Order: sequence, then C-alpha cells, then structure tokens
Amino acid sequence: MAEITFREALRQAMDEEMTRDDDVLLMGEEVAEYNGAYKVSQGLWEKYGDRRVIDTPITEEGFTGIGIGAAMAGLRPIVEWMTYNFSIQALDQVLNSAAKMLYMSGGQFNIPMVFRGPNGPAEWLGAQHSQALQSYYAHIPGLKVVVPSTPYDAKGLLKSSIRDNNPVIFMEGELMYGWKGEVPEEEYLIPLGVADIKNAGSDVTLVVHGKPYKVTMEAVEILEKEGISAEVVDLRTIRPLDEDTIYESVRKTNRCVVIDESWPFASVGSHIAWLVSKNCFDDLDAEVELVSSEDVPMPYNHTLELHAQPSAEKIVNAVKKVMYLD
Amino acid sequence: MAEITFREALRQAMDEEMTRDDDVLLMGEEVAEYNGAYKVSQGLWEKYGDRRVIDTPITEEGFTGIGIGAAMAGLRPIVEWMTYNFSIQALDQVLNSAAKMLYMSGGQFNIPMVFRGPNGPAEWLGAQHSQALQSYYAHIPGLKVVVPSTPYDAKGLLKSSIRDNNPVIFMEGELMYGWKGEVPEEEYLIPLGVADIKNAGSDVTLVVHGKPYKVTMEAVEILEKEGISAEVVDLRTIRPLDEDTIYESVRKTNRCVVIDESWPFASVGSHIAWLVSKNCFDDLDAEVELVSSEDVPMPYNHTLELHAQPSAEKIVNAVKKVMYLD
Amino acid sequence: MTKRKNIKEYDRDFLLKLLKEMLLIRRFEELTGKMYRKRKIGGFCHLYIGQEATCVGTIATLDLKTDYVMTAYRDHGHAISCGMHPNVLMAELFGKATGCAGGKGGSMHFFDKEKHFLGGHGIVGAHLPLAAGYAFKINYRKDTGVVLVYFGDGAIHQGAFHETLNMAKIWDLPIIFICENNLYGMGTAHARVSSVTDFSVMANSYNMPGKQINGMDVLNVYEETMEYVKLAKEEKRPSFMEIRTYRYQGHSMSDPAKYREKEELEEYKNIDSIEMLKQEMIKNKLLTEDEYAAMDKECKDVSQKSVEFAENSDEPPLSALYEDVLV
Amino acid sequence: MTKRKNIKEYDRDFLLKLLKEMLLIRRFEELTGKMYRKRKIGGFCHLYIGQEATCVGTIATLDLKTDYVMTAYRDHGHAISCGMHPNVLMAELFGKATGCAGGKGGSMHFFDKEKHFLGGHGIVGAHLPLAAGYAFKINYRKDTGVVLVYFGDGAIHQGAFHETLNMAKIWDLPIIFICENNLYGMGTAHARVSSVTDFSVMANSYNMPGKQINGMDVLNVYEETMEYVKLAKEEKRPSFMEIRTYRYQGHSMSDPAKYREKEELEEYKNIDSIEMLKQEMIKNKLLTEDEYAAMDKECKDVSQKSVEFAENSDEPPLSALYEDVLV
Ligand SMILES: Cc1ncc(C[n+]2csc(CCOP(=O)(O)OP(=O)(O)O)c2C)c(N)n1
Ligand SMILES: Cc1ncc(C[n+]2csc(CCOP(=O)(O)OP(=O)(O)O)c2C)c(N)n1
Ligand SMILES: [Mg+2]
Ligand SMILES: [Mg+2]
Repeated sequence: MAEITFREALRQAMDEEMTRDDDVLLMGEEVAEYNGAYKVSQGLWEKYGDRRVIDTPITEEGFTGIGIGAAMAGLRPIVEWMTYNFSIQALDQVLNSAAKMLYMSGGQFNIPMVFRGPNGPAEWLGAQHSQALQSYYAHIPGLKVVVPSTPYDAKGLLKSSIRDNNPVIFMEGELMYGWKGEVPEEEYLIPLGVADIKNAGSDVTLVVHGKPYKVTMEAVEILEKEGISAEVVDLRTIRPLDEDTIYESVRKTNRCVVIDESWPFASVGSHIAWLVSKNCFDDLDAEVELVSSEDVPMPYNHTLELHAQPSAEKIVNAVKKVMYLD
Repeated sequence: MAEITFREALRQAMDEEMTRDDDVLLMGEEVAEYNGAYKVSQGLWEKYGDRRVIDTPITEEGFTGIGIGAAMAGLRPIVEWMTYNFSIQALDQVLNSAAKMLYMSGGQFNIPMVFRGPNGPAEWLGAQHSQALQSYYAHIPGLKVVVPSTPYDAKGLLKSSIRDNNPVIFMEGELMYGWKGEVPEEEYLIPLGVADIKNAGSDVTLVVHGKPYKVTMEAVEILEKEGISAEVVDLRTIRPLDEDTIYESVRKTNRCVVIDESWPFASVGSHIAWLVSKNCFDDLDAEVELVSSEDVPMPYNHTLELHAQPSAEKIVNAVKKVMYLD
Repeated sequence: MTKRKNIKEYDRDFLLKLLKEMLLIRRFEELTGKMYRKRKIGGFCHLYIGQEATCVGTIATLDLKTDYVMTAYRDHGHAISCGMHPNVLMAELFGKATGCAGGKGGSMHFFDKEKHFLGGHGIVGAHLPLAAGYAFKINYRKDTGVVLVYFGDGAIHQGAFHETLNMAKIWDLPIIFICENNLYGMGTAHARVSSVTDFSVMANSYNMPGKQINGMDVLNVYEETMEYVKLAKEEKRPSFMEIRTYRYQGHSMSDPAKYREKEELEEYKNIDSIEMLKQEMIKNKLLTEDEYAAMDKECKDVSQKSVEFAENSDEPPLSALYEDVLV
Repeated sequence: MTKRKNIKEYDRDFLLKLLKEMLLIRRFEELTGKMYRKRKIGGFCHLYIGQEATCVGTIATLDLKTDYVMTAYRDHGHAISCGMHPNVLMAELFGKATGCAGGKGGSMHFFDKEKHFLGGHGIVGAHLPLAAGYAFKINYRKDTGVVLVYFGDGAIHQGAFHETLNMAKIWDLPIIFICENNLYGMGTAHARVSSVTDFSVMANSYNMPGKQINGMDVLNVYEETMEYVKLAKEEKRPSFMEIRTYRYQGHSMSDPAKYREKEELEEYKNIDSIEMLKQEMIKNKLLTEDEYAAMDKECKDVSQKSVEFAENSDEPPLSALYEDVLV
C-alpha cells in the first residue's frame, strides 16, 4: 500500500467525491488559487475551476451561511475554515441554522454538507490561534462530529462525511497534515459512528480522538516496556459516539484514561469519562482519569505550550494512577 | 424581610453598584428607553441617563466588543444580551478577546466586566430561542461563570460580579424573572465560587444550578414523602467550581444526581458528574446520574418542549436509580 | 423613484388577487392575535398587520416554480403570499402535528419546501447568507430564478448583512435584499441606532443598485421590485431595496408599543395599503363595495376555518421529540 | 487629496525622527526575518517591511499620553512607533520572560499598557470594537484623546468592521479606522474578494468622512491623518481612512508570495517610503549621505542588541503557565 500524508489523504477524498458528484464543491479562504493555507486543496482549483473551488473573503459568518443555504438548496458544499479558531465567528450559523434546520422545519430541510479545517494547537501560535474546539460542536444535537487520527481514517471518513446527508463537522490538525500512513489505491469508505481499536491491550483502556493519538501511541510503547498492556480506542467520530466499543474495552480492562486536547471543563473528554464511569460502574477498578490540555489559554513560549497539552508522560502517569502504581 | 422578584433583585444590584461606582454602566439592546426586553433595567435609564444606560443596535459582536474594549480601558461595563441565544454572535469576542486578554498581554490588561441576560429555555419559543448555553462559557479559562437560582443569590452574586476584576458571565432565566424570594434591605455580597446547600439531606446529593433549582426542590418534596432525604447543592458559580462542597456532600450521602438544563454532551452537568465519579470514587454506592435536557433541538409544541427538559419526575427517577429503587 | 403606472393599465384579476391576499393576511393575523390572547398560541408571535403591501407586492413579481422567498420571524404574511394554506399555518401556531413544521417550528419558523418558502428564521440577520446560498445554487445549477430575502431595519447593521452583500456582488448572485423598514426594531426607533436613515446608500458599498421606496402602495412595491427581479434574472445582478412600511401592532404580542406616538400610527393607518388599493379600485370602477365585502367575508371564513382545522388537529406524538434531529 | 506641504516647511528634527523610525522598523524586521529562519522565533510572524510609512506617519500625529493605538497581528511596526523598545519586542518574539508580554503573546500579541499600545490581535476584524471601546472610555470619562485602529484590506468585509463604524458614529466616538490596504489578504488580491476597490466609499454608509490616500509618502500620511485626528479630538467625529501601501515580504514567514508579479513588487520598491524621504531630504539639504549611514548603523546596532538581549533573557518559569488566567 502507498504511504501518503494526511494532507494528501484529505485531498484525495475531496477529489474523488468531486469527480463522483457534481454537487460537491469546496469554498473557503485561500482554498482555490493559493491551494489552501495548508495546501490541503492542492490542485483542486486547477482541476475543477472557479465554479466548484471558490475563494471567499474573510467573512466566516457569511460564507459559512452561504454554504448552509446552498446545502438547504440541495448542493453538497464543503466549507473549509482556515482554522477552527475562526469558526467561532460562524458558530451561530452552525448552531442555529445548520444543526436546527431539519428539526424546526419539521423534517423538510436537511443540510448535506461538511465543515472542515485544522483544529487544536499547533506551535508558537499563542492564545487566539491554538485551541481545540470539538467540545463546542460535540455539544450540539443535529450535527455529526468526525475527528480522524490517521491518513487512512481521514480519507475514508471524509468521503463518508461528504456523502452524509447531515451537517458534518470534520476536524483535522495543522501538525497532522504531514503525518504519513498507508492508504489503499482502491476506493473505500469508513462509516461514521464506529470507533476503532488502534491497539489491543488488556490492562487499561485509553480513549482518544484526533491529534493526541500520536502521544497516546507513544505512551503505549513506554507502558509496554514497563509491562503494562494498553488498549487504544480511537473514537474517529465523537457524535454519534460509539459507546459500545468503549464500554466493551473497559469491561475487559477495568481501567480507563481518556485523552482529549480540549480544555477540561465541559469537554468531550470529561463527558466520555463520565459515560464510562456511569456505564461501567461495576466494572471499574479505579476512577476514570482525564488527560486534557491545562485549563489555561495557550501561551506562546514553546516550553510552556508543550506543558499545556497532553503528553506521553502525562498519559503514562494517569495510567499508573488508575493502576495504583504511582 | 421583603419578598421581591428575581428581576427586582437584579435591578437593585445594578442600581446600587451604579450608585457606588461611576465606572459601572449598562449597555445592550432595549436596556434604556424600553427598560429592558424583560424589564430588568426598569428605571435605570431614567435615573442614570444616556451616558450610563445605553441602547445599542442589534449588533451583538460589535457592542460586546465595545464593552470589552471599555473594560480594557478601565470602565466596568455590564453588557446585557437580550438572551444568551444571541450571545453566540458575540462568542468570539468573549472567547478570544475578553477571556484571553490578561493572559496574552502577560498580565497587563484585565477585563473587569459582566455579561448578563436570560439563558435557557422559556416557553413556546422553538429551537433558536430556547437553549441553555452555560457549557460554552464554562469551557473557557479566563472567565468566571455565575448562575444564580434565587432572588437573594441573584442580588448578592451580581453585586460581586460587578466588582470582580475579571470577565464574569452571569446567567439568568426568562421564566425566573417573576420568581419571588426574601432579600434583605441592607447591603450584602455573596462571594463568587462558593456553592450553597439549599436543602440538607442524607440519602442522595442533588447538584444543580440556575433554573432547574425549582424542579429540583419539587423533586425533593416528592422524595421526602417517599422517605428519601435529598441534599441539594446549588452551585451558584460554575467557574470557578466549588468542588469541596460537592464532594463533602457526596461523601456523606454516597449517591449523586446532577441536574443541568443544557444538552448532555460535553456539558457542565456531565463534567460535574465525572468530577464526582472520579473524586468520590471510593465513596459512591452507585453511578452518578445526569438529568439534562434531551439531546434534541427545542420543539415549539409545549408538551414536547416540557418533555425535552429536566423535570421533577425525571429527577425522582434518577434518584431512585442511584438508590437501586427502580 | 419613478411614478407608477396608472391602475387602469393593470389586469383586474391581478389587482383582485393583490387585494385579496393583503386582506387574507390582515384577517388571518387579526385572528392570530385573538387566538394568542386566548392562549391557544404561545411564545413570540410577531404580527405583520400594516406591512401587507410589502410581501404581497414583492412576491407578486415571482414565479415560485423557480424563485424563492426567505424571511425572518415575522413570517406569516410571506408564507401566505407564497401560497401556503392558512390551515397549516394556524395549526403550526397551535403547535399541532398538521402544522407546516409539524408543530415543531411555531410562529417564527414557518416552512414549505414545495412552495419555495424557505422560512421563518429567528436570529436577526443570520438568514441573509442562507438566502444567498439559494441564489448560489441557482447559478451553480444554471437554473433561472431569483431569491427574495426580507429583514427588518433592526437587522441592517448586523455583520451578516454586510458580509452577504459583498459576496452576492462578487459572485453575481440573483438575489434581492429587502429591508422592511417599519421604523422600529422592537422598541427602538431606527434613527436612534443607525448612523444613516436612508439605508439604500449602503448598496454603494457593494457596487449594487439600491433604492428606498414607499411600501404602503402595493402597486408601487410591485413595480419597483419587478425592476430588480429583471436585473437579477436577466443580468444576475443582486440589489438592495429599503421598503418604508409600518406595523400597527407592537413588536410581538407582549409589546404595548408605548415608545411611539399615537399620531404616527394614525398617519400610517390613513394610508393603509389595503384601504388605499380598495379605494383606488372603486374609484376606477374595478371594484364595488359589495365585491369587497364578499371578499372580506371569504378571508374571514378561511381564517376562521383555519382555527377549526387547528383545533381539531392532533398534537405531535411524544416520539416526534426525537425525530428530525438527523436524517 | 490635497497636495501635501513642501518638505521645507517641516521641522528637520521631526523629519529625522520619521526617517529614523521607519529605518528602525525596517532593520528590526529584517533581523526578525533572519532570526525566524534561524528558528529563534516560531509560529506566525508577519513582517511589516514596505508599510513603514503608514504606522510612522499616522502615529506621529498622536500624543500617546492621551491617545491610543491598536492593531492586528502585523504589529511590530506600530509597537516601535509607539515607543516600545526593540529589546522587549525581540525578547517577546523569542518567547522570553523579558518580552513585552512575558513570552506569552509572541509576534501577534505585542502589548504595552503604559505606552498606550493596545496590541496585537489575531482574529481578523475582531479588534475593531475593542478599539472603539477605548474611544467610548475617552468620552465616558470626558478625557481628550483619539484612538487609531488599524486593519487590513482582508478585514474590510468582516461584520465587525461595519457594526463598529455604525456605533462609532451614533455615539460620536473619537476614533479613526485605518485600513492598511497592502493589496493582498494573505494570497488573495483584494479586488478578487471585494465588490469595491475604493473602500473609502464605505464611510458613506455610516455618515462618516472617508478617504483613500497614498501610504508610501510618510508626510502625506501624516498630514492626511492629522486632519482626521483634529476632527476626532475637536468635534468627536469618527472617520475612516484607506491607506494604500505594500508589503515586500510574503504574508507571513511561510508564504513565498507566488500570487503576485515581480514587477508589482519592484514598482513599490521604486517608491519605497524610506528611500523617498531620504532622497527628498538630501535634495533639500536636510540630510547628508553620511548622516543617513550613521542613522542606519544605529538602527542596525539597536536591532542587533535586541537579539543579544533576547538571547540572554530567561524563559518564563513553568509556573507562568498558570498565571494571568484571572486576576
Ligand atoms: C441576533 C439577535 N439579536 C436579538 C434578537 C431579539 N430580537 C428579535 S426581533 C428584534 C427586533 C428586530 O427588529 P427589525 O429588524 O426592525 O424587525 P421587525 O421586528 O421590525 O420586523 C430583536 C432585537 C434576535 N432575535 N436575534
Ligand atoms: C477571523 C479570521 N479569519 C481568518 C484568519 C486567518 N488570517 C490571518 S491574516 C489573514 C489575511 C488578512 O489580510 P489583511 O486583512 O489584508 O491583512 P494583512 O495580512 O495584509 O496585513 C487571514 C485570512 C484570521 N486570523 N481571523
Ligand atoms: Mg423593524
Ligand atoms: Mg492586506
């Protein structure tokens, strides 16, 4: 199988779906002539032209709303936010229009579209450009929220997201775009709402989604050397959440650490930690620990910013805590 | 002690603080000449005039940002959002400017101000006007978040919020404005960050904030008749959270139900349910249950909308569940 | 503003249609107010009485097979003008399963996909880009058609308005932005919160045609709109209209409207759009008082029947609570 | 646009100050670029080279005891013009504790409360209302003073711009909105995403004076700004200026700027603001080549020393991570 980057996997997904369905289009800041701020849409404008790959002004609320209106009208837009930091300018459109249109119209208007872009901290960007905002989107009924962690998953999940008839929030990571992984030549789809066991193990369950997948796998290696066998449940989709796969794993390992690069309070991570606490109450040998970002805005200084985020070390420590090894 | 409404308690708090400190001012849609969409600012414009009670255009992002800038400059604005539903238009200003200014300026610019207005469902308003959005604000480091449940608390907490040197999110409820309660004549303050035991009990701890306080107290009565003694921890402030008071109660009752009118996923409610699960792991005799709003947009039909929200019945059932009585 | 055509140049049936539509809206709304006071309807309910010429005159220019209409929460009139039956509207107001949104939308969220009525939206200004999305679709699919999107004087300063006009222009979207300036946003006279009072100047910022027109004369509204509909359909040029109008009732059912002078209201009632058209038709022998009375009775009957329909309809089942979240 | 005064009418010291300030910004920025390539600086780093006349010419009109400056993320030049020392700026870029934001802000978030430099903001358009808040404070406290707020051509269509101008006008705020139109928002030529190319027309929508001016001539910038500063201070009238300028580098350090023609860059380099002022001063015997060389050396030295200062400064302690979240 060919090794390709996360970026290329996303590009292929969009390219294939645009070829397959003329209603699929891409709009956002710098997506066309500049080939994307992070080059995810490289070559698409050249291939599909102005009609289907569209540069927008820097007006997130407006172009997001236009995308939602176009989806109401039956097109299948992909709206790229240069980063999720700027998506907050458009959050009202997602929360109050995209997510509620089907419901408040009594089932008449569905919104078949994808919102995508990089989410979460990158490096040296400071407070306004480094935040993991999945908890805001996961909070909203009426959306699906997809957060892939490998090129393979990214491609298969993005294709499914584009074909989905609901508004789908698809979250990538600036630092992930260069990650490499095997992706088959032939077409494949990964269904939304199905978690994936990325590492089988027996002593503890690590539940993760998106970018911290990498530090989680590093932690798994460290733990392995210490004789601790960790099972990694990669959520892939956080709304709808594949609760069964999580619980099945925890019922086997009896211990659970949740990893989420969001801030802790009212987060995807603490929600899952509660779900596990509740639904595996009789199976848990220890409290469920959460490794999140620190509860502070992101600092610019690199040493501090690394400390602000989940790390292999923090995960190892949390595992030791739930195994009473600390 | 005089019985006054929640609305009047808020008005008194603002009035007293405006008299005390010339830097305190109120701005928002309809707050001045119309006396407030919900009459919370009744009489203030007449008393303090155009300089200090200011009607704004319907431009939430803009006037919220102007309030934040004025606070940066040393004033103490109270920004009223007609409802929190519309605050999402201004969320970027709160998240990226108000909450981060102190941090990203290395401690130079604090933001001494209050954002307030009604939050959560009222009646027959449909999906776009009926949502409880505390989870969005509680998620953000750099803010304080206050959610009172009685006129007494509302007044004392609002006065403290106005005097606080940080950005404070203060959440009321349209249906709460008419609630009555005893409020002393003499001045008092209630510190932020301190929960209040609204009912002492021994069998189960009910953790609540804001409007569902009412159905929680109804549930307490029903439970009492069935011989179940419930302790009610009213959070009053959800950021910073008074964890100690919660844990102390749960360590006594060994059972906990959290009530929150937000949607469940990544909510204040599920976060607290996890905190309790984790920090009272050895003390809990049952899983922590959450009574939240249903995970759906709000319907207009009244029967459905009531079913979408926490109710005394749902709380009673959850209590019975954690007491293994169901 | 050019002088409008003489009424005699119009087809009589067309005039009757306009008159009747305005009258139906008026009667339906009056009954809605009554039902609200009887607590059959709850929540925010924004009556359109006084503004009828705006939706009727503008929507009369459309072919709703290809064209679309979207508005804010004050949506009863537009829904009727798009041909939605009073029954499904009253049922929606009553929260019944037979309502146009299954009882889930309510007064602010009327919808009819088939009739190209795109709602009924509650966040001030936020529906403007959605409407532009429809115009985008028209171009993308190489359809013909135009989108009319309505909003109030209170929405004119919302960022969404400005962002959308710019994109409408750079992408040549067939859309007309229609500001129904009824002089007040809730309790706030527009001049108190706006740096300009002739909003049509704002079109210049987007290199778009713009005009301020009288919205109490339905034929004037019709003609002025038609000019821009042609621009949109034939030249793919977006445009902006400010229509001066007036609402006779408060902002919503709970607003006593103390912020305005009685004289102002009277002034507008003196140029009531229904009355004006009626009198002009009578004067020109296009209508008799009897015909008008019959028409009025019919509108009242239809409205009354919509109440019966709503009363006799079922509430949605509890299971509906969990439906329509996702498809 | 009126013809600016003859250079001889200016005080020589003032001219030297302008020239030196522009030169210092240029040299500081060149070194910043070098340090970035050496990986001493990370993240988004937006150089101001080419635009110097804008911040220097506008801020020269101010009295920073009473006036204020706020800008977006391309903030190094404005910080220097407000009198911030290169040491604390370079230290901030290096993420050091001695930086102007303690190493927590970085390139995009320079701040100096004492010097009335209000940042350094990263969300396009979102700082405009914040600046208006300062102007609001000036009126509220009955202070004198004016606020200058800067933003790019890319920010002109953001809703926040339009919302803020309207409120600035209705509340008579002493503020000047300055659009630094460097022709590109990232890789996008402004004309591709804007329905108008003379942005100054937008001022009409807010009943405000507006003008488009040449930003490569620092004295022109100074004079044009002074006119509006007077309006703000003496008449509490807000205003809007579009200053045409050019950035010589890419949008940020990672942008090769392939989207523009080399000729365009050359054209602007031919009217480089520093070179133009220098030549005009020399021609008018207000400067010699030697004096210029000495000035240049001083600017280079100061910049070089800022690197040493930054190198020798400590990182913030780990405890700083948890500080400054709340007061
Ligand atoms: C973003 C937002 N802010 C505030 C409101 C509350 N609100 C509803 S209608 C209204 C007044 C709007 O006035 P206008 O646009 O003139 O329309 P009209 O009601 O006159 O038809 C306000 C403030 C809202 N729905 N959305
Ligand atoms: C709301 C928002 N959207 C997108 C971005 C990403 N971004 C940063 S700078 C920029 C271009 C801005 O161009 P312009 O306003 O012309 O300023 P210049 O960089 O030319 O000084 C973009 C798109 C952002 N920071 N904020
Ligand atoms: Mg109005
Ligand atoms: Mg630019």
